Amino acid sequence: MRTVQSGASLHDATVVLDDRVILRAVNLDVGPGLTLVRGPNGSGKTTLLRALAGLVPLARGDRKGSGDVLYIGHRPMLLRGLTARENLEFFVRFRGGDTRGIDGALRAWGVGEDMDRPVERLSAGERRRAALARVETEGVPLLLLDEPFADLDDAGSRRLRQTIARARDDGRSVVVATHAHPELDELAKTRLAIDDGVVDTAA
Amino acid sequence: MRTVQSGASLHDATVVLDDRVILRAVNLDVGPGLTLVRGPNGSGKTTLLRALAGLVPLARGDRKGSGDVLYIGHRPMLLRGLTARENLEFFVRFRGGDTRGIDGALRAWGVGEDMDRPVERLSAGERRRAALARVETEGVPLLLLDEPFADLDDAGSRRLRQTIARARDDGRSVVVATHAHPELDELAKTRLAIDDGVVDTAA
Amino acid sequence: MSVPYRIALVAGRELRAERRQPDGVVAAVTFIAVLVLLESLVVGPSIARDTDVASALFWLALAFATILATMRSFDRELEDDALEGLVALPGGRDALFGGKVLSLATVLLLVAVVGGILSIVLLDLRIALPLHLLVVVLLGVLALPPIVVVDVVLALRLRARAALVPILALPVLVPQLVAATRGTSAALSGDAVGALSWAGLLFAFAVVYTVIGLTIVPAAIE
Amino acid sequence: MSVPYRIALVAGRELRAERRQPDGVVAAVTFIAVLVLLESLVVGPSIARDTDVASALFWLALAFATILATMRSFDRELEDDALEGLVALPGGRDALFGGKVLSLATVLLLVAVVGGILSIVLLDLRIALPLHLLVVVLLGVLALPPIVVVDVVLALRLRARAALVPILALPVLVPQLVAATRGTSAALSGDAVGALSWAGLLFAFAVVYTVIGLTIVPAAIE
Amino acid sequence: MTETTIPRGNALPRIRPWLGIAAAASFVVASVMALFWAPTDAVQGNVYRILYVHVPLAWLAYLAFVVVFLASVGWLWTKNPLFDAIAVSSAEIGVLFTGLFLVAGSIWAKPTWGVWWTWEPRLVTTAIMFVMYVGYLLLRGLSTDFSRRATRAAVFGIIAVIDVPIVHLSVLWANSLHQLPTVLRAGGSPALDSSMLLTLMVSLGAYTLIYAYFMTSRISLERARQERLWTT
Ligand code: HEM
Ligand SMILES: Nc1ncnc2c1ncn2[C@@H]1O[C@H](COP(=O)(O)OP(=O)(O)OP(=O)(O)O)[C@@H](O)[C@H]1O
Ligand SMILES: Nc1ncnc2c1ncn2[C@@H]1O[C@H](COP(=O)(O)OP(=O)(O)OP(=O)(O)O)[C@@H](O)[C@H]1O
Ligand SMILES: [Mg+2]
Ligand SMILES: [Mg+2]
Repeated sequence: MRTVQSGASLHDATVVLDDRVILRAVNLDVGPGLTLVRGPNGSGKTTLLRALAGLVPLARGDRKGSGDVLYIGHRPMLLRGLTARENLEFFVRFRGGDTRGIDGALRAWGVGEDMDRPVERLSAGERRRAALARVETEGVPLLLLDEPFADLDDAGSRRLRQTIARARDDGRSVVVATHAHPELDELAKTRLAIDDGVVDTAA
Repeated sequence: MRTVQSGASLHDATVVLDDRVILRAVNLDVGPGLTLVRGPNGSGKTTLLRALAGLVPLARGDRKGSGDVLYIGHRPMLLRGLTARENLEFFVRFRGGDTRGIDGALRAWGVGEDMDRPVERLSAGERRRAALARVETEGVPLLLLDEPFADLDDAGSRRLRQTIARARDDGRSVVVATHAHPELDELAKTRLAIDDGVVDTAA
Repeated sequence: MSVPYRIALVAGRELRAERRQPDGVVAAVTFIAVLVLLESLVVGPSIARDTDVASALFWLALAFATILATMRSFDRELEDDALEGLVALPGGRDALFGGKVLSLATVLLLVAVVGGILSIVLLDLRIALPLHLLVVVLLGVLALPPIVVVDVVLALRLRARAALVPILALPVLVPQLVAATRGTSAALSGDAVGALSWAGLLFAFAVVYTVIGLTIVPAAIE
Repeated sequence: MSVPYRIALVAGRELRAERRQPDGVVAAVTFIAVLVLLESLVVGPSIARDTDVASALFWLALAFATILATMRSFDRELEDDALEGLVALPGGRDALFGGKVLSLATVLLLVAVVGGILSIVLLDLRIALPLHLLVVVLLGVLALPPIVVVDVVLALRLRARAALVPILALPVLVPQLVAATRGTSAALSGDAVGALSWAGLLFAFAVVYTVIGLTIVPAAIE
Repeated sequence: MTETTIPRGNALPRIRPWLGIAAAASFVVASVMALFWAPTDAVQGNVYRILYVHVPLAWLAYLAFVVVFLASVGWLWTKNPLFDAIAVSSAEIGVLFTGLFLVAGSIWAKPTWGVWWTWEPRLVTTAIMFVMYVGYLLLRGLSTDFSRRATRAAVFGIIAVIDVPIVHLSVLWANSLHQLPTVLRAGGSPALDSSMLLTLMVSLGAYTLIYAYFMTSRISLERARQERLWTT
């Protein structure tokens, strides 16, 4: 059962928000490798990732998978008031990991000088970089990244592509929802097209 | 004095935040046409746009320009609790404009069905689209757009490029800071490269 | 567009958001209700019914409600940088203070009426001069928001802003609270001259702080 | 990693952010200080010094401080979706309630100590049973946060959440507030049996609501 | 205007030592007069001598806060950093003096009124004034960059000054324990023995010099800090 160990799956998953159906009977099995989610604005990409992470209640159907997920959404999910380093330390400790790699990861992501400033005083891209450094500090088998290229400059985008490729090569499951970077398609094992809550696995 | 009427300029502008120098002695004159701001994360693009909008106090130097600015930052700047339509109505009324175009603009930007839902319940891209509809509803001579392509799908990006091109052709001054869309360079009259707070006009 | 029109627009926007998420109003009313309930439950109705004690508690609760409502109003503005969108408008800076004060005064008037009726009913208070009471409450409600809005703007985006606002605002509010309490107490107990002279003082406070706010806040926002 | 360790981590994260932005603590302390100042200024020190009145005001201020601090703590979590980042962690859901209650109780204890000392000094209160007083205050402080955290979590995704929380929380808190006030008053005036029996009631409240919270909250978050 | 009397630039370091010497000398003279030369009070005995510390410090605290107000207006008007330097300096000294005269008054209160503290309008308003300017300094300390800090502080400096006349007039409210105006009376001459009055005036002069000396020192410190900021 390698797939379930490092992945997650949805069966007939239906999500309703505000009495509107946002995801319709989605059947999906996410395994090792890169799964790319494409779809227009408002089609349900974010909702799909949140469903995979177990963050949104399903009106019908169910979700399987270990709890070991790293989900980074549209927003960086770092607590304001804490520095970038403190935020990452919290996450690593919570997973029972080793905090020694944090400095290196933040420096590699280009926020070495800024890691001891409160995250609300970083620029949008710096904050995104600090959040993405979590991919390296928390060695989690399932990564869910929602529009992770937003606000990144070219160097940051390059680094993120490499990180995604490396995670894929390491046998981790990576799900990325993004409008950008068509060249990612080549790396992807699965490409999902989502439209109005309906997931098309054949894309 | 066409330039000043539909533009803004900075002279020797220096911005200090947290006792760190973020912009260094910037001299810049923004006139009609497209001005493109490029630079790595944390280089000061957002701060430059905010300085042009008069939103950040200058430690040295000064800013000239009419107050007639439309600035849309990294975040959509719509008040939560209100619907997209109500937000846009407020802005238009505040400028003494005509609110009849709002429905059409929102529909053209693809948020016709969602315009009567509170903005915090829209998807990231839908919110961005609602904010960008302001470019059409408020006929302002100076547009400052900070990473406006973030979260937009291909159709949205295309529409935004068209909107920028049209604004430029109408003789409006458009300043765009973005990492994306290298093809915008062709439309640009001026390309600014900014690094560590130093603006290079010769780029 | 004239400044008053813009102020009205800002106030309207605020009130609409407040109607959707009635943070300030309901919190304040509940607070007053529980205060009154607890007071009479614990200290016995005889002390709680004392006009001095009742009016002091009422105004204290209202002052705290003002601070709360103002802070929440600006919290909402900070989400998604909505405040910046408003300030970037031509004339936005000038309309901000007036709009916030106007909308807050409206909300507070509502809170004061509901809270006042609650206090009167629950504590079974006798009102000697209802009209004077109304004047005092109205002027007291107008005198509170200006200073609080100024202080919230001053503390905006600072690290300890929620801590700073009460520290800055409450000492400045004390004279007004004393005036409002004394005026209310006078109106309750039938001292017409006292009620009106305290009301006059409240009016002076309202005017002075509103003028200061209108002059200074536009410079303080950036 | 064990659940208690994770709860401690969540509490530590919270306390660190609170230390940077000491919203709850300072606001609550100022509130109590001004309350005491104003009370004695307006109603005269003799009434304000009444042990019943003094302890009622103290616990009211503390209850309000709890609600404020809890709401601000979750407000901070909602910015940039930090709460979602925490809940998405394995075991995050289970640690949330405990961590929040623990950090809030710590903060409130600080507030209670500072506010208590302030009240005692400023009002020149005489304490008949200092040890009993300490026990009552400690248990009172432990009894307040669980129910407030549960209410804030229940109201989290709802539209009128800021309005809902006081409505949900305050009525539930009234029995605890009465118990805390009576207990404090008893300790101040030398009624040892009264103080201890009220303290026992507070302990029961604390245990019951903590158990409810630990069971219910993980399911209520999603 | 107070601020124009503050010398700028290079004049400051040259005057400061002399100011320090004058302040120290006059403080010695005033202390000797207050402790030995001034007559013992008929009612209170020797404790009354606290007056020569309490009253001048109170008045100089008033002055300090009025200077904060004027400098705040100056900053908002001209955005000249000198005004901000004046404002911080005066506020810090004002808070110090307020703290001192509060303590002195409290020490005086114990033998005369039998308590350290009572709930009485002047005492309460003084405490409030103290808290307000501590808040002013907190606001400064928490602001992160120079011009925002200066502007925010200036706004509050303008608002807070309203408490000075309130403290001064507070004794006129009902049932005040505290001394009614004895020196600064509206119309009429001071109701004080002439040698006592002279001692008070000398003390006042001494504390004024101390205030001026503290001001010049603190301002030049602040200017140096500003310059370091500008050159980076
Ligand atoms: C902590 C306690 C006290 C505080 C906070 C306090 C505060 C003040 C203040 C603010 C002033 C300046 C008044 C003005 O000119 O506006 C003042 C003046 C004065 N105080 Fe006190 N005071 C305290 C205790 C006392 C005591 C115990 C006495 C003597 C019994 C006293 C006697 C005086 C006198 C004689 C003046 C000069 C009054 C005048 O000529 O205007 N004070 N005090
Ligand atoms: N509120 C603030 N307080 C202190 N420093 C800040 C603040 N906002 C930004 N900075 C710092 O100022 C610098 C420039 O930030 P700015 O947001 O202008 O960069 P940017 O070019 O827009 O970056 P990005 O591409 O990431 O959006 C960064 O080093 C950042 O850390
Ligand atoms: N909290 C919410 N309450 C109600 N409806 C919501 C909520 N969040 C999103 N929606 C709606 O659900 C639909 C899907 O939203 P979702 O955020 O999943 O889209 P998306 O594909 O991620 O879009 P984008 O490309 O803009 O990020 C949209 O129509 C949106 O309006
Ligand atoms: Mg999305
Ligand atoms: Mg930026």
